[in-house]
Amino acid sequence: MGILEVKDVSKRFGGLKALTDVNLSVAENTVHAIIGPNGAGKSTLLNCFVGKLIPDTGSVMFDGESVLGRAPYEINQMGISRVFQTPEIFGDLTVLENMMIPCFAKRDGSFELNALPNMMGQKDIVERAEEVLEDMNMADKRHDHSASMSRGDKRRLEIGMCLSQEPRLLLLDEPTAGMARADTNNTIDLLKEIRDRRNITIAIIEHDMHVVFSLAERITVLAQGTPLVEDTPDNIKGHPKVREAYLGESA
Amino acid sequence: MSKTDVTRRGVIKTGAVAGAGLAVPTIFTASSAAAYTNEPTGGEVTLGFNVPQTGPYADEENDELLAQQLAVEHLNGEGDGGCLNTFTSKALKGNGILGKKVTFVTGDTQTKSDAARASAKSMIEKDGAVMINGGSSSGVAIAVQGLCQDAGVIFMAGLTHSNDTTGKDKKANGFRHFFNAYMSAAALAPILEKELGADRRAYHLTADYTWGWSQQESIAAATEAMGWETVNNVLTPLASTDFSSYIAPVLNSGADVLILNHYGGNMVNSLTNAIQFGMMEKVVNNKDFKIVVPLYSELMAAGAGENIKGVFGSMNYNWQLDNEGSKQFVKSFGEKYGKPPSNSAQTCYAQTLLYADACERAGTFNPCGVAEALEGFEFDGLGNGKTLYRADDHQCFKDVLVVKGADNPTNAYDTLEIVEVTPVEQVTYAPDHPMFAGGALGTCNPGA
Amino acid sequence: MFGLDKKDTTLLLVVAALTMLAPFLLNPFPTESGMAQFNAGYPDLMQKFVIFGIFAIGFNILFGLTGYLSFGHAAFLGVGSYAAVWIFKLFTYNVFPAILLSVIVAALFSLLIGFVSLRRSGIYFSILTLAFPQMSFALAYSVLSNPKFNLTNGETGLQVYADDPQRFHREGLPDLPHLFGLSMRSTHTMEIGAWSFDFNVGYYLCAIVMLVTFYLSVRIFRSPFGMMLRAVKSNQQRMNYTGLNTRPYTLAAFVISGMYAGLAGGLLAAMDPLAGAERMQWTASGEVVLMTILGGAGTLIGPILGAGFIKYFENIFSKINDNVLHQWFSFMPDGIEDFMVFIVHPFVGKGWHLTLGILFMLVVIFLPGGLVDGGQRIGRWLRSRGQKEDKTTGTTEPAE
Amino acid sequence: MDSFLLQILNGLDKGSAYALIALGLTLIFGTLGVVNFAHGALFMIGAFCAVTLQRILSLSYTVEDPTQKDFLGNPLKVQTPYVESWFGPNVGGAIIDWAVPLAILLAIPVMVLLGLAMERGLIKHFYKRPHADQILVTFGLAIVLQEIIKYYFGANPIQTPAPDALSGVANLGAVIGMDLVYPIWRIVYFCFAALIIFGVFAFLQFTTFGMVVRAGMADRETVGLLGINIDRRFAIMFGVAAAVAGLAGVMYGPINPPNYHMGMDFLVLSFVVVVVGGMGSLPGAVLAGFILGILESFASTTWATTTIPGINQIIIYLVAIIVLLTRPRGLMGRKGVMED
Repeated sequence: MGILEVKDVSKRFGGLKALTDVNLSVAENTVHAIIGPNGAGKSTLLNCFVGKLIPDTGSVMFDGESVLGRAPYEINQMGISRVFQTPEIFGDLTVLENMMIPCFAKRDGSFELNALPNMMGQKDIVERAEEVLEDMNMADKRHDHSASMSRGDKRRLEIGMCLSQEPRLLLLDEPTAGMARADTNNTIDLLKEIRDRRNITIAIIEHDMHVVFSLAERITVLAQGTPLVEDTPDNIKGHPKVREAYLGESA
Repeated sequence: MSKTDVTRRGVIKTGAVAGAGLAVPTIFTASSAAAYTNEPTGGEVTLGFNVPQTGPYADEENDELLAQQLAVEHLNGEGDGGCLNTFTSKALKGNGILGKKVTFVTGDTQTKSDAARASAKSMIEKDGAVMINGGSSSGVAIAVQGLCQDAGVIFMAGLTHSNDTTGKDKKANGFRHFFNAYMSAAALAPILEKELGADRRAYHLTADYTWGWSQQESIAAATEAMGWETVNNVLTPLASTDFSSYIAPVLNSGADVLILNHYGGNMVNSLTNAIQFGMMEKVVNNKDFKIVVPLYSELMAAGAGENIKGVFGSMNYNWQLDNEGSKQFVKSFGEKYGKPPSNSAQTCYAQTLLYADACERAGTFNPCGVAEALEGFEFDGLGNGKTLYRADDHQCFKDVLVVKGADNPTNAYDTLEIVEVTPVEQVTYAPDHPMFAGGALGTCNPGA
Repeated sequence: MFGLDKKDTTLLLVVAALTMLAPFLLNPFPTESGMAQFNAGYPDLMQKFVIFGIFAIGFNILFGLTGYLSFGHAAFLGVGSYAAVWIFKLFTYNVFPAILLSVIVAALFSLLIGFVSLRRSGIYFSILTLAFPQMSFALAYSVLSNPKFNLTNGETGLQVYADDPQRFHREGLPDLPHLFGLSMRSTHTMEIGAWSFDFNVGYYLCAIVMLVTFYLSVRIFRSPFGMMLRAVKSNQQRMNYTGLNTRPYTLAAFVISGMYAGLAGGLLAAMDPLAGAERMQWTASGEVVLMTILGGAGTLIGPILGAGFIKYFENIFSKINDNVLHQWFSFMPDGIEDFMVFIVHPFVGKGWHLTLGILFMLVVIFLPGGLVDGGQRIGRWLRSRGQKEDKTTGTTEPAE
Repeated sequence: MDSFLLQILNGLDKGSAYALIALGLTLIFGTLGVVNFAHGALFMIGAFCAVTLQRILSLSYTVEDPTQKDFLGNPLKVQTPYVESWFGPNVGGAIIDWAVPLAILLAIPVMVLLGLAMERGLIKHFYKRPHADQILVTFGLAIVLQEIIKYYFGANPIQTPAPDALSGVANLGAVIGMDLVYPIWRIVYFCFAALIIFGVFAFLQFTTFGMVVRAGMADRETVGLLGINIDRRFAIMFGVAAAVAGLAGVMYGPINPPNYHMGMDFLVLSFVVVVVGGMGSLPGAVLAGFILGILESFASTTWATTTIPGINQIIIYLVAIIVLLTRPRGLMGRKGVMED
């Protein structure tokens, strides 16, 4: 029994079948990659996990509880954090403030009218945020304006924000898309470190095979809305069906 | 560009010398040396002219302000003296009021109760005005009248036609020279009977706010009393611009008279729309279809243009009125500004003179003295003919004009012609008339 | 001090000093001088400054922090005023219960409108909030003032009549709004030489209320809640995926700012017991938007400056008529005097709207951060000039 | 039945004005992404183009006629328009009579130039600024434009009558054997509006210029990448939108005499129309304009106002609220437009 269980999920957009009978199980404390050519339905599937989309049929269970019909913030409170393709951070806020917000969400839940205490007086939150920044090697940037950072730093901050919530499942949506090589390698190193040091399950959607094979412990290949195969990276590398799905398309 | 020399720098300097070291305005104060609010202590007395400088009635303001400036000139003995020559009370000498030179300040009502009170307050609190004159809607007049009562200054109401101003909202410190909705109806009814017959079916379109209701109630009562039938009364929102959806149902209603209880822009548009729908050419119940606009003003007539031909209405004053005071006023105003005065201009002019005269006769600016001098005061020579300021409700009683859009106007100023001057007896009512009931005058408040 | 850091405490103390000394600061010119035209230190205008300051401070909590542009706040000001006048009519002229009720009523009303409007964001939210004051105004002006059920007294505005019940009104209490017997209108006038200064009870009540609300707004700005609101403005998506429900945050901000508006409405009625329907028109909402932006949205002090600026314009510039102009330019030869009057005439008196429109455009175009932004730029410019001079004299200070 | 049809006609007529203004607003919004609060002012200036032309055509020389007296007893100054003395009273009179339709010729260049000037001089600098800033600066501009007009023309409405041949009423029902009289000019206005709406749609649909603009509305970046100077085209579209609003104003004069604040009266309504139609959707704007016009007409009937007092004052806003809550993007809005 995996921490994330996807059963018979289908989703249509008008006449377009985006997902057909997807079954997937993500085991706890593994890195599970979902790969596939463009239009295979990777992002649609991910959106079904976080409450942005509701599948037409099937079920998505997280740790034995259904996530369907819940709002994104509720699903996050259940323990799923998401990293976006383009880093989504609070651009108007400083790095430290960015980091404090998930800490508040972790401590106070989805809403708390904390209108009178001074923010800097929230010692536990500040400490926690500083600690994560330290962990992310961003402590020296804590008072920077987050919108003016490099893309790699934004990504690092976003991942840090997700980790500060100590999620049980971290979803990554093409975390290195549009990044320079150096930034990509940094990010891979960061994710490896996370994988090795924490008790966390990671599900990753990725295009870049270099990233996938450096990180993943299991890989699901998705094509035309259906899982093609699921196996270890080594087995996937030489799998004929995968070659067909990728090469057949590009050829 | 007209200018009066009243407040040129030289004058201000002497005023400053005279006023230095003496008490300055203290308003709403419990412990003050002054006997009443804004007691003038220097060589000048300040009047406050509160008029809508912005908003849809801004042009009305222009005339009111010109008239008030003219009145100040005449009071200070400048110009040709205007109606000081014809006024039956001879207390005014052309040397200001009680020997003090008259100056004035202006404020913008924006035709909003709040803004009007704010500008009146600023004139009372900051500029030391002893009297507030002017305004162009009943809502504003009632709001400012209440303020002046509390503050302890005299209020002369300007253009306000609602019964409430001297009805349920009457105040001891407030006076109204303008006529009201009841008087319009009482003056119009006999003429309508004579011109249109006693067997008519009337359809009312009424502006959906206090004045509109009061106007409609008055005219419906008066016309029903002479045998007309009221087919329908439809309330139209103040903010309406296109009245087509209110006009169209009139066509099939079987009515043969349309009464537009509208004022200002509302009236201009509703009348224009009614003419568009060919109302004036219609024959219903074998009678020519007619339109009545109970309250006319020159500006509304100008705005409605050709459309007012043959449309009946009533007015407080018209420059074509043939009496000594009127002729004198038209001459003074016309020579100075190159156009005949409007009826709101005459109202504000007359009110300024009346206030000044009452101060002279009372020998004080104290509002209680002034009010006493105005109460029950009868006079002539300001343009309206013989006029009485009734003590019971501070409403003024005088002849009311019934007018009609002229068929062949020769110039921009005679688009309205006087059909009848309804004598004051016909428009007089008892102070406790049901339409004016409720509310009390209270006692005069000198402030301080 | 007061749970604020040093900078904020200084700001609070400066604002407190300014409001307490306002009667002096706003009347800098001798009463009889030609410049007295520009004096603003009379009770009514001083009261308006701080009351609209409160309104704008509250609006800023919503607009400045969350970026939600509401055109509906005039409605809350309006219901606040109506609620207060109804207390005057039915129970007592004491302003305390009146103001309390106006805040409560505004809170309920804003909860309702906020609950509906906040289901949308962006311009859709703006248009939804635009719809409510327009409906409120239309109904208050006409339908709700019909003789059978006169809730608003329409065109004239709701006011207190002699035959109203006023159940708790006793002999010896002022016949005007008062605070436990202290009349809002009593004014002490102090004369020093040619100057005269008015100290008005109502003004000081409003000023103290404003200081309290300003203090609260500083606390809110610096609180976790304030940071959440800024986060809403910055990135709602990230909020949602961080486990935070944005709607209660925005709704709370909406209701808080609605309560500020209701408080301002209640104070307006307490200073002058009349509530007009025009207070609810969308243009009245537009006015508070102008105030906030003009002063600097999202800054602490900006809205107060903006409110003062616009009210000063409305009350002082509109009173400059041709006579006053002639007086100003009377030292010039006649021809030039007339010419100057001719030039200035369209912009003052009845033309004050024109000047306001032009100034407003200039601020939005050149000072997106409002007057506060302008002040900061001048400050920076002065500092950088200072630094340049330092450099030329050879001192080596580390640049920032 | 007659009154039902009459209210439909009234609704279509009101809707024509709403639709034209909303169409222009949507053109500006869809192409430039700018929320233009000065659009009502453009409508108003259009109407004053007609007033101006009427004034120009009526320019007169003055002769003192000693046989007649003015109100002060001085000889009456008789004014004769130059056009009448040049072309004779008949032709000259006809020219003045047709001032409003002729004003279209004046309004098109004036409005296009004004629109271009606005876009190049002001709006251009606001593309990257938040919507709130755009709303505010155009609102300021609206106040300035309206105050300028007030300064020159006064606050009182000014009659701009329709030509004699087009005033009066026509019996529309004659064909179907009913009595259905309706003002000719209002029919003209409706047809005129329909013509302009079709013109704008045809222009966008069938010209290359229009196709590029439509592509740009859908995806500005891609079209920009194709090396097409989309900015200049969009600027021209601003001129077109201004002209549409202006023409709506010119022809509106005979229905209701123009005054300086008529733009503000329409502004809020037209925004409601745009939002109900769906931000950025041209057909949506037109559809919503007509629907709201008709609803407003029916809400004004005695039947409606006695059932729900005051419904005529709030119907538009009520509809807007209901539509926005049930169809978040308006009747025909696209996803992702103006949602943040």
